Amino acid sequence: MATTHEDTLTAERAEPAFGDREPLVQLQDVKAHFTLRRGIFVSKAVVKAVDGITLEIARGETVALVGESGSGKTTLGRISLRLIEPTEGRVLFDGQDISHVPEGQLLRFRRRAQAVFQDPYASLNNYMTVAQIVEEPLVIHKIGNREERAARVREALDAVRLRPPEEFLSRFPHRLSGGQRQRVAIARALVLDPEYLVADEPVSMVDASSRAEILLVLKDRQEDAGTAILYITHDIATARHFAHRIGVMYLGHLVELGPADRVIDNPLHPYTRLLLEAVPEPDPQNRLKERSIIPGEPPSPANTPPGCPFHPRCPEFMKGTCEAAEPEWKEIEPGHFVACYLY
Amino acid sequence: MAILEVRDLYLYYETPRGPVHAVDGVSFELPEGSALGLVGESGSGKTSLGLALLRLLPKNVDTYKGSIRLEGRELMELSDEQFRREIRWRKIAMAFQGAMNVLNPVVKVWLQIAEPLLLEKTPRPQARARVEELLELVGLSKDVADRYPHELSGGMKQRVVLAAALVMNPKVVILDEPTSALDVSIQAQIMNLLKRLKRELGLSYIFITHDIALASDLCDYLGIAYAGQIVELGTSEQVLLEPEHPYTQGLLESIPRLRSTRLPSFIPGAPPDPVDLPEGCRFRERCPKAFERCTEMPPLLQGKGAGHEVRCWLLAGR
Amino acid sequence: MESVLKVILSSGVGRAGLALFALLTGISVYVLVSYPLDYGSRVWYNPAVWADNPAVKPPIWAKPGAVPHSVFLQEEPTEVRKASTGERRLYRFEIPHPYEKPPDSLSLTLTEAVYYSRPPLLTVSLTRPDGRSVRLYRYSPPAPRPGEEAPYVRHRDSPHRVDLGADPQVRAQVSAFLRDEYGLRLSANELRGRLMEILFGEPTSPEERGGPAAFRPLPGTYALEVEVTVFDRRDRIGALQAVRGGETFGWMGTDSLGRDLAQGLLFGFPVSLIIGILTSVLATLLGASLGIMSGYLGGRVDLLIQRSADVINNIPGLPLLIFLVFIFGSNLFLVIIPVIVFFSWPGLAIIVRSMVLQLREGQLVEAERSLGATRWRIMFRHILPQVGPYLLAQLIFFAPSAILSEATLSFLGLGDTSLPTWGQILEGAFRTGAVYRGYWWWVVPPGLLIVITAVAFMLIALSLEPIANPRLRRS
Amino acid sequence: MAILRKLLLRALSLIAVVLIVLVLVVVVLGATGFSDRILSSVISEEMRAVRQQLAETIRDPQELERALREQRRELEAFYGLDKPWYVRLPQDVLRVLTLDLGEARTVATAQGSKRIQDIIAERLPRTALLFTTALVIYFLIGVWLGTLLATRPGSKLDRVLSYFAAVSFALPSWWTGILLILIFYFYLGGLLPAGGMYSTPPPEGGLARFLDLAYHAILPIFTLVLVATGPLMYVARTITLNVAQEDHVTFARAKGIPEGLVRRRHILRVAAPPIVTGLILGLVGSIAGSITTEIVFRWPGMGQLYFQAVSGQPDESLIVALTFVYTMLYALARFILEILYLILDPRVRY
Repeated sequence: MATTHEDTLTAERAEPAFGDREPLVQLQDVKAHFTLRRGIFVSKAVVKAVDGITLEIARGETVALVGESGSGKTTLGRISLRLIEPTEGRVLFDGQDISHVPEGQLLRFRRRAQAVFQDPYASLNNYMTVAQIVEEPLVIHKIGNREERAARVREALDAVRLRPPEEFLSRFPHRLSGGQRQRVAIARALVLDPEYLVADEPVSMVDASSRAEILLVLKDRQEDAGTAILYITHDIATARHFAHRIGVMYLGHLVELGPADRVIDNPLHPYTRLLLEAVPEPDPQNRLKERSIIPGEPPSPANTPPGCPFHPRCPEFMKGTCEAAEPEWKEIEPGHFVACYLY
Repeated sequence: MAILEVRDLYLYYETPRGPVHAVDGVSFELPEGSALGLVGESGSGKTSLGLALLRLLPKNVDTYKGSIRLEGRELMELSDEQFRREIRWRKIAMAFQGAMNVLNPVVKVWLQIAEPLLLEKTPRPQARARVEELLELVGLSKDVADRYPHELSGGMKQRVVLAAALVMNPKVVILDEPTSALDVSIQAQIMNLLKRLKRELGLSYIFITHDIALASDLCDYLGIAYAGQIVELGTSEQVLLEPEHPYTQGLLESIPRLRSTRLPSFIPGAPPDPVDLPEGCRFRERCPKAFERCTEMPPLLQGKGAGHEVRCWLLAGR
Repeated sequence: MESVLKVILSSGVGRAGLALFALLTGISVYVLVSYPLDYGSRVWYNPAVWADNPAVKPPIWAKPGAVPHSVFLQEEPTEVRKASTGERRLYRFEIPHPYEKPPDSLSLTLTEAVYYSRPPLLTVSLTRPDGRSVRLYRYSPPAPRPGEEAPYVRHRDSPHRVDLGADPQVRAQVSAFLRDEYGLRLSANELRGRLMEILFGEPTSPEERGGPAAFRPLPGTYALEVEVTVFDRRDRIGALQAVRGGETFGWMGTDSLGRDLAQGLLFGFPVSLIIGILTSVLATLLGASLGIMSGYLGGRVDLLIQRSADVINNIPGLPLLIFLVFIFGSNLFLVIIPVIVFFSWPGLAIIVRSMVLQLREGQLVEAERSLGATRWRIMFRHILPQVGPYLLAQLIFFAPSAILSEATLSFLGLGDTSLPTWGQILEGAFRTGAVYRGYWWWVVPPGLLIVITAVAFMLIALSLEPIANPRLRRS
Repeated sequence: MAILRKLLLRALSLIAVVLIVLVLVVVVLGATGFSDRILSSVISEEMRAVRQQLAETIRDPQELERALREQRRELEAFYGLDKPWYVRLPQDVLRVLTLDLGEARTVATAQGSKRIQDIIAERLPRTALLFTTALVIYFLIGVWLGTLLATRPGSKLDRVLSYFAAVSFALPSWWTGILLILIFYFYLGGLLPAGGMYSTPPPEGGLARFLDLAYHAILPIFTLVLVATGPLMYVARTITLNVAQEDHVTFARAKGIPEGLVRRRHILRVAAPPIVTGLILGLVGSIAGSITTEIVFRWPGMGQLYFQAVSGQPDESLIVALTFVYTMLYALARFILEILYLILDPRVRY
């Protein structure tokens, strides 16, 4: 499993500095199980959306979570924001356990951690102007007077490249394009100067030609203000360019975690490899060959297989091993972990 | 030999705010057995183009004109009834976008696939056998035939839609975003299937998508659509490797590459309001290379040689 | 809310509804300003007020050329003559009667007589166009009671009314008149029901005298004269009023009690609107707040609200409505409206809950939660505006149902009898068999007004369809 | 199996509703003292008869009074008036549930039976006749018109019928009935009868009798249809219009399916379940309409009986029994429609 192509830029960016830094967000063996009631006479089904994940995010670091629908990446992001209370495990923010604090006492945390969601058509209140939307966090946290808030709103809009801000202040969301809306949502999240930001599929509903603009806004922010970002995406290619580390999720489990370039260039888990293979790139040669694919469809999280969750679809399946018990979490190269019996 | 030839196709919708130029003078040729990708982002009119080819016009149509020739036969001269009887599904079929809502929720899968066959008085057992054959062809088990759509996953529904498109052995299949609601792993499965069908059945495809990378996975030719018009047309090699139109260039540069460390870039601004299009070139407001002429006159699609056509004033000088 | 108005105005249905609604509101405001609030008990249900009106007569516009209903009022005598003991005061009513038929009735009403020694004496006679004069009636107010002190006040609160077309005294006098003037011998009993025909006509021809008497109309100006003999100059007569009963009455006709239907119908406007608006506002408030609570708070609150809603939603409304109003009485504000509200909220609560459930899982709520917004802020600043237009559409949709429910109860005789409503007018019509006798003016207008009022709301509600049913917006 | 469980649950919840309504009615009657007042007036009435009877046999006035007091106590015990209403409640509810509905005081069947069961057995078919005939007619017309309109939204016919729908919704059935009587009975010289079920005397012979019944049923049924068609039509139109915009309809058209089949299989078939839901929601209105229509046309069914029980001399047993029967009827009708819904929509069968 030696890397084939090395690249100076890659080496520089893969500097394993983040493991040593002080973690801002610590997820410790968190689980989120939901009970699904199917009917009065039927037993309850347990959906294991997140099933024992440990992850740390340092200040100024971007961690990408990639995986397909049902992998639990969104749930994990929500747990880290305490929008969902974990069933088991702890969530530490700046050293403080926030996993079971009542909602009323979370206000200080809410000010320091923010989120951007997938659907810019659903996450903005259509009955408010852009100015009102971006100002709202300041109002909720009682920051500044009217003029100060207006100034900060203008600043935030400028930072997300809605320029000139004056042109956007009094518009309603329905008069904006998807990319512009999403930048309003980011401005709303950034106006509080958060230390931690969860960006949940922030570009999947935005036109391809505008995606990079949004991701660059986030990247600038992370570099300038040292914001820690959890970037949740199904698009592994963007993860490479905008994250320092990538975690690959499958059915509520973290199956691989490592520096972005290492995960892309030296994928360890069979799932990661197949996922990378499935990503199309604009190349006229593509049409001449077939892709290697992951057979079948992912099982429902209400019905996870025993052992390694990927074993029923895995081309490297080893009978008697993979389905027997969950594989251990191993560090294969510095900072690069995998849960697989191949190693 | 072009199986499908489209010349100056127009489709305008009437809206309270004014006409929408959804398809605005589109021309292309589709050689037999090949795949043409029509790539466009929101508001480019790519979905309307698919509907225009099958004459599935909404009630608020304002203008619908142009020429569509299938195997040399002018389709625009056919009456609605003739078009329905002879062309739809028999010659041109379409696998629709958003397989979630495309299937009738209260009719069993097999009947939805077999419907056009049964209309031609094919005996039921024979139609049933054909459905099972098609289901296997698209990689589904036979017992899917007796299920209702809500019992299937998204990927399975997309396969059913594909099987339905093939039931009458059409010459041309229009694929309208056939994978946009699916995960990449399922998307890869479907793309492989499409390639196989093309090879084995000699199908011709028009592949409508917003994802230029995905289009390259299947298409021999690519047309890039912007605001109702095709701005660049050529072979996949020409368009992907030597893009001439600034929009195509920008679009390609905005795709993040897995195997390269170059950061993707972006095209500033947003597509124009389809009711209120700018004068001159429709892309000029977002174009980094726009000059005076672009505001004055709309550029025409001009050949650059070897079938590569570009709608840009930059090329006029050469 | 601006956009809601825009939606209403964008369709013909909506504009028609809004125009109708404005008209109804205008009329209601006029009625509320110009009618006493206790109109129902003081006027509508007080038979004395309507005593002079003809019963079940169509409106004047329905029968052109018919004898109209005319009221002649005199408070001061036309002429005063001194007499040895007191005065003779003459009240003269000129009654133009150019019609080829007699009036329906003729009545005289004395309001308030005050005397100091002996009761005054009233003598009533009719002078006809042919110069003949008929003595009709004599009357003295009741004498002083033992121990009563002067001045003696009579008929202040209960006026003395005499129906000159039916009074036995008049019959006797007319019988004498026919004998003296025409030599016709008709007993007082034979004159029963024919007095108007005789007083306002003349016998057909001299040849027929002796045979069964027939009379032909005598058009011209009649004069009804009342001579009041007082025995003390201080004696006073409040007012004398003569009424010639017509074949038609007012703009909307009368009912079997002689009530002016125009008044009752007018009073029905504000009552209907108030019922419609009050009920729908209450039902919407209840349904919306329970729905939002149920959806957003979840848990036991949700279970309780949804179970109750389900039960009430599964009850056939009208039988229970009849039952409850029957048991608890028919007070409009204390029983009828609350009961209608009680049956109206569940549907809304169920729908609002499902909308809120969807919104609660939506990204806006999630975003607001992560910003630290309180539940209160999320429910009212972010969820309410999104269900707001739908609530407004429902609010308008509830109103016609409420109006119809109240009308139905009234029609079944369970209406609030302190306020006249259109339903109650119809109830009276149906109970007295007006339908089978073709009294259309009593039956058609109240129903039509109910329908028009309900339609005004319905049209507005229909025009709000794109809001209430967002899937239509795609077209 | 899943479908059976769903139906069972639905049935259980409807039974619960019937029970709750029954208890509610009995509680309201008891707690307001209504029940006691009615019972004591019943006893007083019976006591008058008893007094006359006893007066003939017992001569001694003191003896008579004692015997009367004794009788009264017995009667009070018999009717349960010696106990407070909430003690009687479970018994009352149970009695009604076992369909022992008691006796009516003022109403009787043609044969003279005063048992409420017999009375309802006599009246129910008459109500059912009106109600179901009207239901079938307005369902057919409403759905037909509504789906027809959905094919041409915005047309002149569509606009005219939108207004008709609004008016139809706003028409009280009783006033509509009155208008029809005015027109067809009064102005058209008795073209159609003003009320009742049969002419007096009713014609002999099965067919003549049936025709006479049909002749009398025309106006009430027409009334119910007129009032209910508009709203249903509008609901059907809206739903069909929504379905017609769905992607699967375009898909069907793309397949070259002729328009008629697209309409039947891909629009109407899909619109059918929600239209049934609309019908369920309209059921309450239909029941209300049938009550007032019976009153207006003096149709001797359940609605008129209910009106008699409430107005004039109130009859507690009759009120309780009829409320109970109406609730049951409604629950039953609703249940039947819900079965229909389940049959029509494969999505909820699981």
